[in-house]
Formats: sequence, C-alpha cells, structure tokens
Amino acid sequence: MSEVQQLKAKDFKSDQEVRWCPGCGDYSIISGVQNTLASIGVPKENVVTVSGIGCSSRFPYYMDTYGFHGIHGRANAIATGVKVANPDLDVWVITGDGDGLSIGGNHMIHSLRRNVNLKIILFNNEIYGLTKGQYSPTSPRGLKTKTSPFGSVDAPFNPIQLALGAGATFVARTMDVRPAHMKEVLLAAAQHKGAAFVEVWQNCVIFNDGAYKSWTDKAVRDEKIVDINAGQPMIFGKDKDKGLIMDGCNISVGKAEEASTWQPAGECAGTAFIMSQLDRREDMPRPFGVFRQVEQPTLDELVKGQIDEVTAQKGVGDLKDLIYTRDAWVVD
Amino acid sequence: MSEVQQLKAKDFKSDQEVRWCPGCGDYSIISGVQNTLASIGVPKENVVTVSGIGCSSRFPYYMDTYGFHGIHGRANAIATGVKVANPDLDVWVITGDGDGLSIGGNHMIHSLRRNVNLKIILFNNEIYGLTKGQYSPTSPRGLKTKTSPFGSVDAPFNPIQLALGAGATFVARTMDVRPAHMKEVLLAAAQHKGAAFVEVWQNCVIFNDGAYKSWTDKAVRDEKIVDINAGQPMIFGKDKDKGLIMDGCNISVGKAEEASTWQPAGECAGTAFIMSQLDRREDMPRPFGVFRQVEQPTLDELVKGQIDEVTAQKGVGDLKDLIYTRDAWVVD
Amino acid sequence: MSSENDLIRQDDVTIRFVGDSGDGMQLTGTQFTDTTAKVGNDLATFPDFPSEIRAPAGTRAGVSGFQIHFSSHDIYTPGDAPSVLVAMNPAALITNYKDLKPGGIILVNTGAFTERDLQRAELESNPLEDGTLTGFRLIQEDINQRTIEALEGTTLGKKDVLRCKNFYTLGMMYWLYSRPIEPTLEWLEKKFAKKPELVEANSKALKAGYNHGELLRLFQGRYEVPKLDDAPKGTYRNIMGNEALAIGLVAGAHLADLKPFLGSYPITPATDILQYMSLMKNYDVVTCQMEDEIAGICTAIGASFAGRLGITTTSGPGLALKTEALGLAVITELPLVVVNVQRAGPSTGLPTKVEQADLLQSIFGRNGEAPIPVVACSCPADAFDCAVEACRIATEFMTPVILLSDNYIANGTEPWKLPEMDELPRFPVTFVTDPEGFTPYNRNEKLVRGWAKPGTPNLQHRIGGLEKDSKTGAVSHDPDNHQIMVELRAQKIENVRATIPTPEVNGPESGDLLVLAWGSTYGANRAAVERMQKEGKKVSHLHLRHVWPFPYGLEEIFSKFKRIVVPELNMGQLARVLTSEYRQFNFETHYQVKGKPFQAFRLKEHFDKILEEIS
Amino acid sequence: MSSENDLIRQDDVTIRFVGDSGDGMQLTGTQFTDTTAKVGNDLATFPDFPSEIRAPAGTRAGVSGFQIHFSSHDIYTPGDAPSVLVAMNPAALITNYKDLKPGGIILVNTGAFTERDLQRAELESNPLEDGTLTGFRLIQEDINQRTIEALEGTTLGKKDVLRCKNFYTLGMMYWLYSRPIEPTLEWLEKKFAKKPELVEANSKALKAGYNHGELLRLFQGRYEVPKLDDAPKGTYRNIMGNEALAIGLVAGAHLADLKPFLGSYPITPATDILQYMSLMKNYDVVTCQMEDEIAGICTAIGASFAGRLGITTTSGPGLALKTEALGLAVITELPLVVVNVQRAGPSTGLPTKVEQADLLQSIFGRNGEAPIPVVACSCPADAFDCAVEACRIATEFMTPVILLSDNYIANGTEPWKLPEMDELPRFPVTFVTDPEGFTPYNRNEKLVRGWAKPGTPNLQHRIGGLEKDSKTGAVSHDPDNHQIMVELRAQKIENVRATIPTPEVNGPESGDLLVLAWGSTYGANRAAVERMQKEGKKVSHLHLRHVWPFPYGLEEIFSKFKRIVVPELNMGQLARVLTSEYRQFNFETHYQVKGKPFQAFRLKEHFDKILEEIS
Ligand SMILES: Cc1ncc(C[n+]2csc(CCOP(=O)(O)OP(=O)(O)O)c2C)c(N)n1
Ligand SMILES: Cc1ncc(C[n+]2csc(CCOP(=O)(O)OP(=O)(O)O)c2C)c(N)n1
Ligand code: SF4
Ligand code: SF4
Ligand SMILES: [Mg+2]
Ligand SMILES: [Mg+2]
Repeated sequence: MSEVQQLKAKDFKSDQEVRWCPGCGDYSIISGVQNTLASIGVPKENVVTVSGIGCSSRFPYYMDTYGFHGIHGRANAIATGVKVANPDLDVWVITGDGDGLSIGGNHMIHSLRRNVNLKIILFNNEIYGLTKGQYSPTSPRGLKTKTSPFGSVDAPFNPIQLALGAGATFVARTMDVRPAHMKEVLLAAAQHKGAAFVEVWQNCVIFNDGAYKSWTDKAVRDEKIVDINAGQPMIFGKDKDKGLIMDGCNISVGKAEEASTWQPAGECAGTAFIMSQLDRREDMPRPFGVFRQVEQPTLDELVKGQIDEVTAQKGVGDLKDLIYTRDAWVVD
Repeated sequence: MSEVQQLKAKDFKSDQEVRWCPGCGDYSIISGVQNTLASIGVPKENVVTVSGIGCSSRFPYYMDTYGFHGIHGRANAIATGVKVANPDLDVWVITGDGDGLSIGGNHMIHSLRRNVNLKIILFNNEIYGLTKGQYSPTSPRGLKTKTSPFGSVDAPFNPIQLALGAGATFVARTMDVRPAHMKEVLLAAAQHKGAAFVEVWQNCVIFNDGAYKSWTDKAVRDEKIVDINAGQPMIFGKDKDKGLIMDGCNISVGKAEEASTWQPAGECAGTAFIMSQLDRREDMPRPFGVFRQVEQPTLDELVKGQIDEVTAQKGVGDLKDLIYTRDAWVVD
Repeated sequence: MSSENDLIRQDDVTIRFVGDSGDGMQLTGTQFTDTTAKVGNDLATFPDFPSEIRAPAGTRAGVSGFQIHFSSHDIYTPGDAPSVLVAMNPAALITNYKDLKPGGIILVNTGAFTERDLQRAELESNPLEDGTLTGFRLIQEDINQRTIEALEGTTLGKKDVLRCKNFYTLGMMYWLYSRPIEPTLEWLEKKFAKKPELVEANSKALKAGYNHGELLRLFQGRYEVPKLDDAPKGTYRNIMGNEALAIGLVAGAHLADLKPFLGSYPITPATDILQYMSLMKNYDVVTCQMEDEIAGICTAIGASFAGRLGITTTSGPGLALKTEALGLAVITELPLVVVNVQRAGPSTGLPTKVEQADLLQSIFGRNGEAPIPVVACSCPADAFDCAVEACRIATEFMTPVILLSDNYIANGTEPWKLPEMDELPRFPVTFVTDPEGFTPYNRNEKLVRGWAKPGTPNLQHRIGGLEKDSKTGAVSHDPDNHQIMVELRAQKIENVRATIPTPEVNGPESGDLLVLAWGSTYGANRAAVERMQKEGKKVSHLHLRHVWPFPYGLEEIFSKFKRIVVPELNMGQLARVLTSEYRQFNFETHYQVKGKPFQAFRLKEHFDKILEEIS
Repeated sequence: MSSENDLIRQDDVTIRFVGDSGDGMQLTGTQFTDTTAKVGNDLATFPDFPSEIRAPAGTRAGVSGFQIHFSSHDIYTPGDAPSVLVAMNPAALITNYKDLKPGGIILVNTGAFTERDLQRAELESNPLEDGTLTGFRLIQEDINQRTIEALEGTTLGKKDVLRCKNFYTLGMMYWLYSRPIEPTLEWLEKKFAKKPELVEANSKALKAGYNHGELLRLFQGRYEVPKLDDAPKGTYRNIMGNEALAIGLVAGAHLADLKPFLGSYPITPATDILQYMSLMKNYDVVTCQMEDEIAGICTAIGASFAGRLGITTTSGPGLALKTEALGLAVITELPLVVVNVQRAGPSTGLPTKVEQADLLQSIFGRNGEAPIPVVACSCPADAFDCAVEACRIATEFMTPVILLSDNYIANGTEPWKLPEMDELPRFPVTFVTDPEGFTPYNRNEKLVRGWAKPGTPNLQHRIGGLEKDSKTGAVSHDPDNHQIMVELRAQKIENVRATIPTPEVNGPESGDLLVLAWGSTYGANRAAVERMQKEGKKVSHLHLRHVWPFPYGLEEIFSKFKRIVVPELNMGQLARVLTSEYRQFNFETHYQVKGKPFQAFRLKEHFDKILEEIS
C-alpha cells in the first residue's frame, strides 16, 4: 500500500471527461463523494466504486479509484462479492432509482438485510435518465412520461421507508443542491460500520427538471425541509423559528423551543419509519439527514470471522487432506 | 359463468393426491384457503391460484380452480399479468419464504407497492423445504442448515416489516396450527380491495421442525402470542389477564384493563411497523392478526380506468385508423 | 421561380445533417424526410445518435446525425457515402467529412467555428482553413448570424433565436433540392399551436433560409429529384421501424381476435415500442412497465394464460434475462410474442449501435429442449408484416415466438405502402369452452393444444413448469411420457414450416453466387446485388424472414448456385445454423461487427471478388 | 465358515435396493457400496430419488432406490438390468420388478404387505400371490418381524426398532455376497457415538440379518465376487460426483494460487456442491448463499475482480438466469467458473432426472458475440479433473468457463484413484503490480489481459459492460475498435485449443463405427463399445471432455471411420455443433430424452444395427 499521503478531492478524479448533461445533479454528488474520500484519508487503491447502468452509474469512470461499471441492477450483488472477497477494501455502490430500486430492488433489500459493509448512494431523480425519460419506481403517481403518456398508475416507493423495511442499519437522505449537508451525510455513511443507504435527491435537468423544486428552491427550502440531526432539536423555517414535535406516531409543527430532539439510534426503527412518513403529508416539511443508525455485525466480518474460527479449530487446511481422506484405501 | 350454487370447501379440492409430508403445515393452510373461497361464494372458474417453486408452491395442483405453477420467484409477476389482463378473476398468489422473499423478493415488493389486487399467501417455514433444508431469508441468524453448517451469518427479514416498507395496503400474520384464526385472517384478506399480504407461520416437519415451537406450542401459546384485532383491546395470557400497552413507539405489557385498542387503519403505517418490531424482543409476545389495512386504488382498476377514459374520449380505436394516419399520401 | 431554368436533374441524393445533440438535427432530418416523401421520392433514412448519455455541447461525443437517401427509383438503404453534408459545428464536421463522396457538397455553419468551438472539438487548427476539406465543395455560411438577422425584432431571447437555426438550414436545403416549404410550415402551426411566437420565429427562419438560397445563389445550380414514377399505386406513409412494430403487434392481436397485453421494461433501442403502444389505450392495449425484464415476460405469460395476447419487448441483455421464463412459455404452450430489437454486444456493448448477434441466443439459448420459432424483419415497413406474422405463429401454434429487429430498423424510416385492410391475414383464435373430454394437452392435427381461459366454467385446469402427462395433463415423472412430450413440442414447431412460404429469389433461380441474408442487411445486400445484376453478373439475392424453423424448399434453391455467401453483422451465426441443417452446402460467412450497417458498395466489392474466383 | 464350500463365483453383480423414502435405502446402499469398495471390487452406483417432494409413505411416488454394480473387472456404469432386487414394500416392488434380469433374485419384506400397504401402492391384488413375479427367484421374509425379534429387550420404542430393518436387510445381503460386516459396524460406532443405544440396536440388526442368511440358508447358495486384480496400484476413495466437483474446485483455485469464492443459490441437483464447500472453511473457502442465481454469479464476478477465483454453481434454469451476467464476465475478461449440473428440462422439467440438454445454451446462449469455453465431466471421478481443468482455463485465459455435469454424475459414486499430489497440474496466477505502461487490456502472447486487483497501488482502473478501447481501456464507441475487440475475444478462446490435448480413441484408430460422446454417457458408451470390441467388431469410442472449443486433431480421427454416431441424452445437440464445425462429416444422432441414463445393452443394439447396415 502506498504510504498514506493526504489526498485532495481532485486526486480522486480520473482522466476521463465527465459526460453528464450540463446542470445535472450528478456533478455535485461526485464531488461530494470525492471530498468525503479525501477527508477520510483512504488510499485511492483501496477504494472500489461499483455501479449498475444509468446516467448515475457512469460514475466509476470518473473516479481515479478501482471501478466496476456493472450491468443493470446488479451493483449491490457485484459489490457484495468484492467486499466479502476482500473486506479491507472500501466499497461504494453507485446506483439510480431505476437501477437500485426497480430491476435491482431485490439485491438492494438483501444487501441491506445482510448488512454488507457497503456505502450505497442512490441517485434519485425520479426518472430513467439514460433511456431518455420513462417513469421510475419513485416517480409520483400521475407523472406523465414517455411510457405513461396519460400519467403513471404506479404508486411509488418511499426509498427511506423501503430501506427501513429491509432492516437497514444506516438510512439517510440528502440532496444535490446542498453540498455542505451532503458532505455531512456522506461522511457519516463512510464512517458507519455496515451497509449505509443514502438517498440523494438529484435533479435531471433534461427529463424531469424541477421534480424537487417545490422543496429545494432557495425561496421555499427553509420552510419545506427540516434537518434531523442526532441529539439535536428538529428546527426549521427561514428564521429557525419552527420545530417538529414528535409525539409517538404523531408529528406536528410547533415553535422552535417545543421541537423534539432527533434520535436515529435505538432498538426500534419505528421513529425513523414514522419520520419517513412525513413525505406523504403536503403540510409538512421533508426531513433530511440520518434517519437511522445502529451498529450490527456486518456480513463481511461474520464470514471472515467464521473462517478464522473454523481454521483456528481445524488448522489451516492442507489440500492433500481434502483429497486423501480417512476412508481411502490402498491397492497394491 | 355457471349459476352460483353455494360451494363447499371440498368442492375446491382437485383430483390430484396431495403430496406434502405427513404433518406438514401446508395441509391446514390449503384447507384454510378452500374454506375461505367457499365462504366468499366465488365460482370456481373465476379463481386462479398462481405459485412459484417450492413445497408450498405445489398448492395449485391440489385446487379445483384454474392454476399456474410458475417458475421460482415469479408468482407475483405472473399473477399481476393474470389480474391486469382480466380484473374479474380472483387471483391468489401462493409462495414460500424462499420463493417470495429470496429470489422473488423484488416482484413481491413491487406488487405490494403497486397494490395489485392479489391475495398473497406467504408460507413461512424459515427454510427451503423442496431443496431439502437450506437456510432462507427468514431463517434466524446462527441457524445450522445444510448450507450453513457453522450457523447462518445472514440477518433475516421480518416479512411484516418488509411488506410495510414496501407500502403494502394489507399486511397480516397467522399460523398453520390455528385454523380458526387463519380463517378470519384469510377472509379479511379475501375481502380487502388491493394487494393483501398474509404471512403464515408454517411448520416444516422434516427440515425445520419446531421452528415456532416456543411460541406456538399449546403449553406456551397463550403467553407468547397476542391477537391484534381492529378496534379491540390487545389482550393475551392464559387467563386473558394481560394487555399490550402502546405508548407511541413503546410497547409494554400491563393488565388486561390497561390494554390499548388496536387500529390497523390510518394514514401512517408507523403503528403497524412498531408492532412488527415486537418480534425482536424475547420478553414480548408475538402479534398475530391484521397489522395494517387501508384502502387505496388498485393497479388493475387504474389500468382499466385509464383505458376506459381514453376510449371514452377518442372512441373505440379502429384498426384502420391506426394504419391509415393523417400524414399518409396517395400515389396513383 | 426565376431559377427554374437552371435546375439540375439528379436521380439519387444522400444528405447527412450533422450537428450537436442540441442543434435539432433529428428534427431537421425528419422534416426534410416527410416533405421529400410527400414530393413522391422513394427514400430511406437513418439517424445516428451519440452514445446513450448526453455529452458536453460541442464535443465529438455529442455529435448527432441524420442521413436521408432519396431517389426517383426504388432504394433499399439510407445510402452509403452522402453527396451532401450539412455540418453545424466543427465536431460534427470533423467526425463526418470522411464519409462524404469525393467532390461532395459541404455546407458549414461558420458561426460555430470560434476558438472555443474548435477546442471543444479537440482541434488544433480550423479545418475550414487548414486544407482538410480539399476535394469537396465547401459552402460557408454564418447561419447563426443569418438566423439572428432573420428574426430581428422578435420577442424571443437570443438563446431561443439561435434555436431556430436548424429551420434556417432546412430552408436552404429545401431550396437547394427544390422541395416545398409548406408542409413544414403547417407542421409548425400544429406543433406549436400553443406557442405562436415559436411558430412565427421558426417559420420566419425557414422562409429566410429558403429565400437566402434563392437570392444569394450560394450554390452553383440547384437540384431536383423527380418523383418516383414507377412507385406502385397505393397509400403511403413514412414509418419508423419501432412504430411499425408497435402497430403490427396491435394489428396482429386484432387479427387473432385478441386484446394485446404488453409487459415490458425500457431498454434502448426497444423502448419506443412500449412508448408507442402506451398511446394506443383506446385499442384496449394494456401496457405494463414492470420492474425488470423478467417481470415483463412473466406478466405477459400470465396475461396469455388469462386470455390476452401476451407480448414483451426488449433488447439483447433483456432477452438474456428472459431466458428462464421463455422455457416456461414453451412447456406451458402459451402464445407469446417476444420482440428483441438487437444492439451491439456482448453485455452492454454499444447500446446505440447496430448488430445481429442475438440469433444463436434466440434459437438455442435455453435450458432443456425448448424450441421457439424466430422471425426477423428486414426494414421498417417489413416490421409491420413480421409483427403480424409473429402473432399468427404464436396463436396458431400456442408457442412463444421471438421477433428479431435491430437498431438500424428501429430508428430508420422509409415510405410504407399501407396494406389493404381486407387483404390482411386473419387468424381468429377460438377458445375451448366445451368440458366434454377436456384436458389441457388435447391437441389438434397440427399438435397444438387447446386454449381454455380462466373464467370458463368447468374447464379448471393447472399448467406449469413441471413435465405433464401427455394425456391427462397431470404432473408426470414417467420416462416415456417425457420423451413423448419433448418430441411433441419439437414436432409442433417443425409443423410451423408447413405454414410459411418458400422465400422468392430476387434474380435468376440459378447462377454463380447466391447472396443469402436475414434481418436489416436486406437493403444493402439487395442494392449490391441489383447493381451487379445490372452489370450482367449471375448473382441472386435470397432473404430469409423465417430464421427458425427454416421454410421448406431451401435445398432446391441452394443447389442451383455455385457459391453461397452469407453476409451478417455478427461472426457468422446464420451461416452456422444453416450449416448444421444443410451440411451439403458450403455457406461462406462474410461478417462485420462495427456497430454499423453494411455499405452496399463494400458488399459489392466482396461479391465481385468471389465472382472473380469463380471465373 | 461352514458355507465356504458352496460359494458360487460371480464376476459381475448388480443389486437394486428399493423401498419407501423412509426406509433408509440410500443409507443401505452407501454402506453396501463402501464395504464393497474396500473388498476391492470395481463398482458404480446410482441412486434414484423420488420426485423432489416428500410423498405419502408407501405410495409409488415415495419409492426411493439405490443401485450398485460391482465386479471383478473394470466397469463404467451402475449396470443395466439388476440381477438382485431388494424390495421393502409393495410400491417399491411393483415399480421396479420389471427392470430385473430374467431369473433374477427378488428379496421382499413381507412384513410390509398388509392390505393397507397394498392399497397405498394402488394394488388390487398381492403381487406375491397373483403370479406377477413368475420367472423370478422370489425370497420372502418378514423383515419387520425378524428385526423386532432380533432387538427384543432393547430400550427403543417400536418405531425406532423398525427403523433398524434396513440394517437387518443389509446383513442378509452381506452374507449373500460374502462381504465383511466390520466396516459397517465401525461406521455405526462413529456415526452414533452420542447415541450408544442406536449403535447397539443397528449392530444387532446387522448381525442378525447376516446370521439369518448363514443359518436359515434362505438362498440356494451364496455368492462371491472376487476382487478386481488388475486394479491399478494406488490409493482409492469412493466418491460422489458433486463431492468430487467441490474438492476439484477448491483444488483448482489452490493450484492457481488463489482463494476460491463461491456465490450460489440452491437448486437440485447442484446444491450439494455448495453444501460441501460450505464445510471447507479452513481452506479459506468463502461461500455465499445469495438471494438468487443472478446474485450468485454477480458476487462471484465481483470476487474475481477483487482477486479471488469466482465460482458459481447451478442447474439449467439457474444457468438461464445467469445469461446476462455471463456476458459481463466475457467482456470484462475476468476468470469465473460456472458449474451447471444439468437436469431434465425444459423449464422446471423433471428436476431429479438426468438429461444433457443444456449444451447449446452453454455454448451459444448469450446476447452478442460472447464465446465461452465449455468443459464436461464424464463420471464422478472425472469431475475432479474437470473442475481443475476449468479453473486452469479460467485463470490462464481470464475468461468464464462453463463446467457441465448432470444428475447422473452428481449423485453417482465410484472408486476414485486419488491423484499423486506432485502430479497435479500447477498454473499459478501472477497479478499485475507494475504501473509501468499498465492498461487494463494489455495482453500477453495468448491475447490474455493482465489481472490487476484492487488494493494494488497505482493500478486503479475501471472495467465494465460497455465496449472498451483495445489500447487505453477507456469506453470506446469507435466502430473499428469494436470489431478488433470482438475478434480479440474470439481469438483468445480459439487459443484455448492449443492448450488442450487431442482426446485418445478407445480402440483401434480406424474402423467401421466411431461412437462419439460427451458427459455422463461415457460409461454406457464405453461399456457397449468394449463388449462389441470383444466380439471383434470394428468399433471405437471417442469421448470429448472439451466440448467448446474443440481440441485440434478431430478431423484426423473422424476421417478414419466409415460412420460416426453421437449418442446423447438430448435431441442431438453435440451432433449439431460438430456439424456446424466439421461439415465434411456426417454425425448421426442417437438420442434419448427420458430422464434416464442410457443402458449399455440398448446402445449396443443400436450400434450393432449400424454395423449391419455397413456390411
Ligand atoms: C438488463 C437491462 N435492462 C434495461 C436496460 C436499459 N436501461 C439502462 S439505464 C436504465 C434506467 C436508468 O434509470 P436510473 O437507474 O434511475 O438511472 P439514471 O439514468 O436516472 O441516473 C434502463 C432501463 C439495460 N441497460 N439493461
Ligand atoms: C431458478 C431456480 N432456482 C432454484 C430452484 C431450486 N428451488 C426450488 S424451491 C426452492 C426454495 C424453496 O423454498 P421456499 O420458497 O421457502 O418453499 P418451501 O419448499 O419451503 O415451501 C429452491 C431454491 C429452482 N427450482 N429454480
Ligand atoms: S439525462 Fe438527466 S440524469 Fe442523465 S446526465 Fe442528463 S441531466 Fe443527468
Ligand atoms: S419438506 Fe417440509 S415443507 Fe416440504 S412438504 Fe415436507 S414438511 Fe412440508
Ligand atoms: Mg433515475
Ligand atoms: Mg420455505
């Protein structure tokens, strides 16, 4: 391993010209990841980015790390193989709402359930970008797209809710237009031991421009989103005067002083789940930050642990013993 | 359609000899379904059972209805096609914990999200039965099976939790050894307009016998499980003297009189989710009954509705207009 | 017009419009195409998109092209080397000028040749000045500037004004090839009905461009391409391959008295079919965009079980995912049409480029003995007929059918001579309704089982992936029964051959060389062969629509030629299958796997070589 | 023993044990097998399980069988018609007696012939009385009763006592074929170390059965099968195909200096391999049971990228699901071993029955030009060598390799002559570590790219499913580059041929008939051919281990025979591929698709017919 010199974000840029549309939200996400990698001080050669297929999935080509541009929907599975094969690697999964939740939905929920130590970044633009604009599993019902000319009839997934349902140990949300917040969240994800699921609201300027406008526009943002930080009161509003009050399953808006403090840890994922349900309410701001974070054994360490344990008991296997077993007999 | 004569459970039995192991939990489930079909008075020819592959998935062969024994994990997808193609049919999906949650997990969550009007019965025996005993996505961590000789390292899914995460409109749980309770739950499922997800605890006498013993044995059952019925206090215990007290995210046990009443409906699925988390606590009984039930438009009716609407506007399409469009020109 | 007198007559012109993805070249191309079609020329077009993803403006990766070949006689391809190149920026120019015919015309928009534009195109020097273009007729025009002038005083912002430059260019080309501008003006009216300012601006630009050609006489002379006189009488419509497929599939279901059900998942270049069919709701077309390709085919199978005609559309990687379910459709003997619009592989490969390398996968790529008929379309118009044919085979034989198209057909357009409605084949399905002696595997004389749909009283039955008893339809592990069923399924597909015609040889029934092809290479092969025939060479062309099973009578045809060459956009897949069926003949492979269609003149070169070897 | 004097010598015996799934026939069979192996006979066994799912006790569907063929000379199959049938209940008897040799011995357990037992077996009358069995030597014994008597006074309950009846039966057979009972007694000691009462009961039953034969002289005479004298010297071990595969895969990785990674999903009949490898943790074998087959292969691909040897195991329907990912492995040029233990298809088909119908899928079943080498094993012992060979090709050529086995090999056993450790091939992988001039697609003289694994400083690179530039490794849409890469990938696989030996003809180098086979039909074909050779017929046998690409030198061999017949458990798949490669020869298909292995004597009948046609 090369002696650990302090790397900068730009050191993680590959020589390939970035090929996203001008104004695409993907740009801010890739620099967010590059910043994070720089700040956790991991050597480039120990980082592997794995993606599926989609605009977002072109990500690995633009990183000066090891990279695997997989096939559609399989990033989590490929990444699981990489991580379990060599737990020393820092493995990042880059996927889209179609790649990771439509065709790749099963691998997604299973890698979350198994708590594979992967950093999973879901670029959610509520559309299929690369194939030029069809509705995705996160598109709101009624959205008119090329394949839903009269409006989509599908009810969408709530990615946070789905991840919690799968038993994820780390679930968070951020957005392309808030680099600072993104960096916080990505850092927390990077430092989490286990599968870290991060949904990033990403604007597709070409096929679904402004999908998040009504929440993310500077003009309304302060009123329409709320940051939830561990151990902090949930305050929002232009003048930071409003607060979220959680009373069991009920969440209401009150004065800042009344705001409840947010707690992403704890046995029961119920609080996080309830928080995810805010999205269904037009009268409520949408929460951003870490919804849930608990520590549990990771698949990769358990696999390794079992191998070490058994090896300790039986001793390092010798090929000969595998072939020449006790029940063998000799003819001479 | 044959004139609706009142059918009996036995009328839904096919001429095929049932091929499950003696003592298998599957027997009680199939009679549960047959009873339910009889009691809702649906004509046999309008019932379609669709399954994947597994012991449980042999189900359709034993029913005198239309049946489709599909391929592993695809029952929900095949059934979606059947239902959307002909919404008048009463479509039941029969699947196992491997078929429906392992290889078929994606189709499962997507059919729940889309709220396809299917009755989905998940035979959960926490094992792969047909392939003779490997751990499944619901097997507890540490379970020793043929493929996990040193104990499984995977954390299991909680099927109820997963279904809620996917946004299911009907989520319930029952068990093979309580036919009466099963009938109630299946009836509720049959009557629900939308995707009804029913997890059934099913004992595999051969490869995972007694997996549920510590909850379902007559001796302990009263103390270890609690029935949750809409609008009823959650009471349990041999002498019906204990009650579940829900205070927001906290659930505790108290006297019967203190028991909170159960409410599976309502905007927020949070209560149901919290209830599903009881399974993680050894000191608590496990809930059975309908966790969640809300009414939302179904995919099949929305698809049909859109077709009717557009047809009403444009008139029934005539093949000729499809071919001879306005931009055509004549050469003569 | 004053200029009528110096009209130069041309029989055959190929123009390529190239510019940045943002320059609207596809639109310019389609407008020119529609007008040209109305003028009565035969034509063929082919758009060449940049790699799937949007590239930065002005870069080579961002270049988008549209080629149109129009003529006063029949043509079969979008043309080989264009005679005119319209380049809107340096990147477009540099990546395309090499394809131009020697002495061809190049019209460039000098307004897009700033230093920055050149850098974006990775150019050290300006190709307009450094002699790169010697040997061509270069016409320079600052189209940006011209457009701005033309639209002076409009309410539009500069950005929007410049957006109109493609219509200015279109105007110039209309003048050059003496086409009427009215059709486009009308189109603009309709298109921007809600945005009058845009109608006005674009119309202005179009007229200005036209007059510009007229007044400044940029071009020495002006061309006309007389309309195709020998075009068969009838009604025509300009059609794109994927649209023809969509219409054909709906028509096919209709002709079988069925309602179509499309279960699909978007994938380039097949997505359009799903998009077109999603618009046909008033034809009771159900389209479900599912979570993946497996769900796509499985919903279609379920829909067929329920009594609709199940259809699923995809491209190579998607077909791969459908492999297991295809086996289920085979053993349950349900009708199913699986459309595979091929693209260059392996794996993700070159998703926007053309290739024919999924043939072996389509014929042989399944576990167990799982025979499936395969039909392949040859051009956009043929896609309609092939879709209908696929529906016929699927319903008449209760079997999945794979319908192969490719990128080149999917996005290509040509005039489609519309079928007389009463001449369309009809193959109505009759569902089983009589319980008397019913079992799911009762077969007719063609060995096709009956189709009983749920909802029919007293026909409850179960089907599935396990082998079934040939008589009772119950699960059977009997060894002899298995062989009987395997052979029945094989013979049933063999029986399809009796229902398909022996293809006609284009040219003499015997000769030195038979050019044997399938799919989208039809046009290039036919063009090459006909040119050679004009030269009096003993070459004929045979095109296969049914690539599995093969029609009867092929041995007859093959035996009458000295050599047989099989040009394919793969490494010789059809040739391999033919060899395995007709080993008495030597099928010579001629392949190209560059993600590009064959060029007729190159094919001709190769065929001529073979002829030399013979003589 | 007093009975030594009337020992009847036999050279070749085939016994079939049949009973209810619950009767422990598999165990009885394996014990008899292990002892027989130790006695020094050559042997081959084949268990015949009931259809996947547990059927009610006593029914025909619940019958489980185990056949062993042992001999004093080399044998290659579990035998055709058994000479002895041991039937534990009516269902077992009725479903098996027809296979017995005329005059063969039938030993039945009359204790299981009550009315109820007969009903369960769907029998109107008792076959022991209604003359069904005339022509056989019927030996009736109430084994239930005998066992109960033998275990009188044990602490076990009746149910457990009756469970011992299979050991009683085993004892009788040991006596009949004069095998020692000690090995089984020892095995019982180990097996039930924790349950002494079971050791005692079963041992008692075993001895009782043995003495019973001894004392009551049920059988006229007693047999001995002298040990195989010409057995090559060496160490032997009785091995089942799936276990040999598991060991071979781990050995193969080891010989490449790599750690294996198995990503898999259970599926009959491949599951055992995953199960065996899950036990080998102290060999640093990582096994992941994934959520499906796609995840199985994708984790394996990821593991290979990370520097382990990726392996995935499955059966036909699972291979179908892996189709798309196989293409990814091809284009990323990563080593990968894909094991397909074939079963009868199409679709779910007959999951516990044997068939070879996935050959075409393995060779051709992918989108785009995606060549993959295919290796096929012929018998349980050969499975080890083939697994090692697959690992060699995968790592030496940086390519996925498909390794074909089937149900028959998977569950069959035979004595395996263990390889000398120092004679095992070694093919250590050297990872790229030198950044100097590194690009991911630098190739060696065999056209194989270098393997640089994550964690190596300064070799960061990206691979994926999009076509890459042959030099830089960057995404490339260049037409010529695509053809170069397609050809490079094809040529690389072609180069594998140079590393595989031309197979040896078993028999004369030339003659009237060449029997050409692959996979598990090896034994039956070889047996048939050798019998014919003994009869002086000009027949030879050629077996192909490498079914794609083919070894060099086959034309040579083919040209020396008048006729070539290709017997396959499919409808002629290898014959088709051979024809497409060597059209100058006529490969005659001889197929069977009954979910059962070929029987040597039937093959011989067919071959003899061909010879008659020749003369
Ligand atoms: C097997 C397969 N199916 C379908 C496709 C076509 N396809 C490529 S990307 C994509 C969806 C992209 O959407 P998303 O994952 O949201 O990524 P985005 O482009 O929006 O960033 C689809 C359907 C494919 N490449 N492979
Ligand atoms: C594509 C495919 N993969 C794997 C299998 C093998 N297989 C059949 S059933 C099954 C799992 C059965 O478990 P479950 O769904 O829980 O049903 P159960 O037998 O327990 O009722 C598996 C892995 C298959 N038939 N097809
Ligand atoms: S299409 Fe949308 S998502 Fe894709 S690069 Fe462009 S803006 Fe980004
Ligand atoms: S194996 Fe288990 S699940 Fe399957 S039929 Fe037997 S008892 Fe039931
Ligand atoms: Mg997206
Ligand atoms: Mg199960």
